[in-house]
This record gives sequence, structure tokens and C-alpha cells, in this order.
Amino acid sequence: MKVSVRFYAMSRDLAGASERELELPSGTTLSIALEQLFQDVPALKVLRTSSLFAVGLDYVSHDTVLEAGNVISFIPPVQGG
Amino acid sequence: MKVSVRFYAMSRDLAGASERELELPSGTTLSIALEQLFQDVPALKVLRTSSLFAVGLDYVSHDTVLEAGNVISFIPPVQGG
Amino acid sequence: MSTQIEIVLTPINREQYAVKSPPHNAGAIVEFFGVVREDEAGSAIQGIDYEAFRDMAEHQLQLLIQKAIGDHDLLDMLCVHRIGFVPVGAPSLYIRITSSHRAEAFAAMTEFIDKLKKLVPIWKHPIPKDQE
Amino acid sequence: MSTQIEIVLTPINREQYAVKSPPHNAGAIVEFFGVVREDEAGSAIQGIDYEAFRDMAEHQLQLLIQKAIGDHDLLDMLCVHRIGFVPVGAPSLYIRITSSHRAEAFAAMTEFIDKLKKLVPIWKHPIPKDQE
Repeated sequence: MKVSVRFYAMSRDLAGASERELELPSGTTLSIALEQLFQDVPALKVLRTSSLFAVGLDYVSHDTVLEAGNVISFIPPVQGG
Repeated sequence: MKVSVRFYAMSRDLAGASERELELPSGTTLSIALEQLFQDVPALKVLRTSSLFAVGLDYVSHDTVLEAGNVISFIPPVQGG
Repeated sequence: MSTQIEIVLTPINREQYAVKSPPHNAGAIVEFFGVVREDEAGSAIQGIDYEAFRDMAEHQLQLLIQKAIGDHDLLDMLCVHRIGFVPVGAPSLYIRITSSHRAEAFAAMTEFIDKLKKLVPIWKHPIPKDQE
Repeated sequence: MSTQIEIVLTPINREQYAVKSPPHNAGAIVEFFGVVREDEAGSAIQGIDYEAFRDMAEHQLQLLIQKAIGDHDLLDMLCVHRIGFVPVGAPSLYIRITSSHRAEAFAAMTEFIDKLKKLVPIWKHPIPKDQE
């Protein structure tokens, strides 16, 4: 199945793109998907522990099972206010 | 010497007046002056522990030595805001 | 720095006190309005008549503001208290604090209000709803 | 109750969000403005360019507001965040909380801001002073 990952702020700078597709076995968790992402784009690893991840508009935990077509957002430390 | 005491809110209601003069020996402390006031106007005693006292515009402690012409303010619990 | 205090007999008009341009090291502005509630000690009221020992209230507010500014390194502070009759729903108190960081402004604000309610000689006379 | 959130690209105009008449059980209104400071991490700036994942930011703000209202029994709450370029001295954030008593409003406000700064997907790009 295909999912896409969208990047913002520092994650976009490090990824060199604002979006990227991942091809994953169905039933893959976010955790596994991120492993693949960090393998494909090692520069993103520096944000690994400080970032949060969303599917759609909601934050999700690493054990979330992804579905085809999911849009994952890579949310580096936010700085609003 | 003469000093005056001004009353506000509940202290005015209990004193039945907004001001009262006290005739005191010179060198009298606020503490002694209040004893005389409570003797003259026993109704005020209910406010004894909850009230604060000022000379002029500043709060003073009970051991303050009064001077002729001082204006003492009898400040029952305040309720601003 | 344009510290001020004011005790007014007319409605508090926030616009009158608007900051045209905050100091460039300002990072936080916290404003507080204390509003007269529809009930006082369980009874419906039409408003509160505030009595003040006005000169002393102004002096004590000034002392509290100076202390707040010193203790919390504030950039600016303003306090307006309305006295006389204040109807339900209208503000009786308006405070504005400007500081570099928000933590200082919130700490100063809550401390200042607590002290105001102990030390500033202003008293409430609630006016019951059914009284003309 | 008229809860709202707004993410805007234009200056925050407080008047636009003015409470015409607060609910009659309102006793406290607390307002917060987060203002862009003249320096960011020690360097002089002309302003900050705020980037947002806008749909998610609105959704997350809405979740945080619902939680604040529930946790603190608030009467009303509003949050406006400006994005895009915000010059030094201008507010990037405006929050207003209305409650019966002030303690609830202050507690809700500080908690809400802390969470906003952890969970709402908005990022700062400071623009140095000497950059055109």
C-alpha cells in the first residue's frame, strides 16, 4: 500500500521536499513506516526523538496501524505563540 | 492632643458616624488610642481583629506613636476588584 | 514605561488605555477584567455600589504596582478601578501588564489582584435586584 | 458560549472579537497577547514568519479549547493566531477566556498556552533585521 508523508519547517528542509511517498506492506505500523523513512532519508534522523507524528489532523502513537492512502505529517518541535 | 478617626463601610455603619475625635495624651500609640475608641464605641469591637488601620494614606502597625492632628482611618475588610 | 492607576466613576473604556505600540522588548501583554456577576452571596443583584477611600486607594494601588514592577521586572502596568454603581456585566476592574515573557506577567497579575483584594480600601455594597 | 478559533494572515484586531456583553455569570475576563520581540535567540530581528499546517493547527486548537473549557468550567474562550510575517511589536497570538471566577481563567490560560506551544503545528522563521 502507499502512504504519503508531509514535511514541515525543519523536517521539510532536511527532507529536501514537502512530501514523499512510502510503499509499505499492508498492516504496517507508524513505527515501521518511520524506520523505512529514516532509511530512505537519513538526514531526518536528527528529528527522530523530538518530533511528533499525525495521521490526518490528529497526533498518533508509534503503534498505530496505517491504512492505504494515509497522510502522515512529520511534525518537528512546534514554536507557535 | 487631638486625633481624628475616619470610618468607612461597615465601620461607619457601626460607629454611626463617618468621623470621630479622640482626646489623647501625647505620645499615645495607635494601640492605646484604639482601646479608647472601643471603650467609647463598643459596637466597633466586632471589627477589631479583621480591620486594618492607616494614618494618612499608609497602613500603620499598632505600636505606631500618634501625633496631634493625625487622621486615623478605620479600614474594615476591603472588597475591591 | 507609562505606569498608571486610575479610579473612575464612569464605565471603564479599554480603548482609552490602548497601547499604541508596545515596547520592542515586550513579549507578553496580559489583561484582566473583573466583572460584576449577577449574584452576590447567593442573591440576585442589579449591580454593586463601590465605596472607596479614594486618595488612599490610589496611593495603595501605586505602591502595589511599584512592587509588582520591581519583583517581576515588568515593562508596563496599568490599573483602573471603577467605583460608584457598577451594573451586572460591567467591569469594575481593569489591569494590564506588559512584560518580556509571559510567566512574569501572569505571576505579577495574580499576586497583584490578591494584594489588591486585601489592601486597597474599596468596599462593595450590592444592590438587590428588586430594589429601585 | 461562543467558542472560536481563528488563524489569520492579517493583523490581529482585538476590536473585531470584542465581547458585546459578557454572560451574566461572568466574573473574570483574562486576555493574553503574545507579541513578537525585537530579538530572537540573541539576534535583532525585523519580525517572524510563521509557518503553519493550518488545518491541523485549527483542529488542535479546537481540541485544546474544548479541554480547557471542560477542565476549568469556562464560560467562553477565543484564540486567534496570526501566521505569515508578523513584525516586531505586533501580536502573533490573542487568547481571551471568560469565567465566573478569576482563578479558573488564569489556570486555564497558562495551561492552554503551554499546550499550544507543544502541540499546535506552527513554526517560527525569524527574519534578521539586516535582511531585505
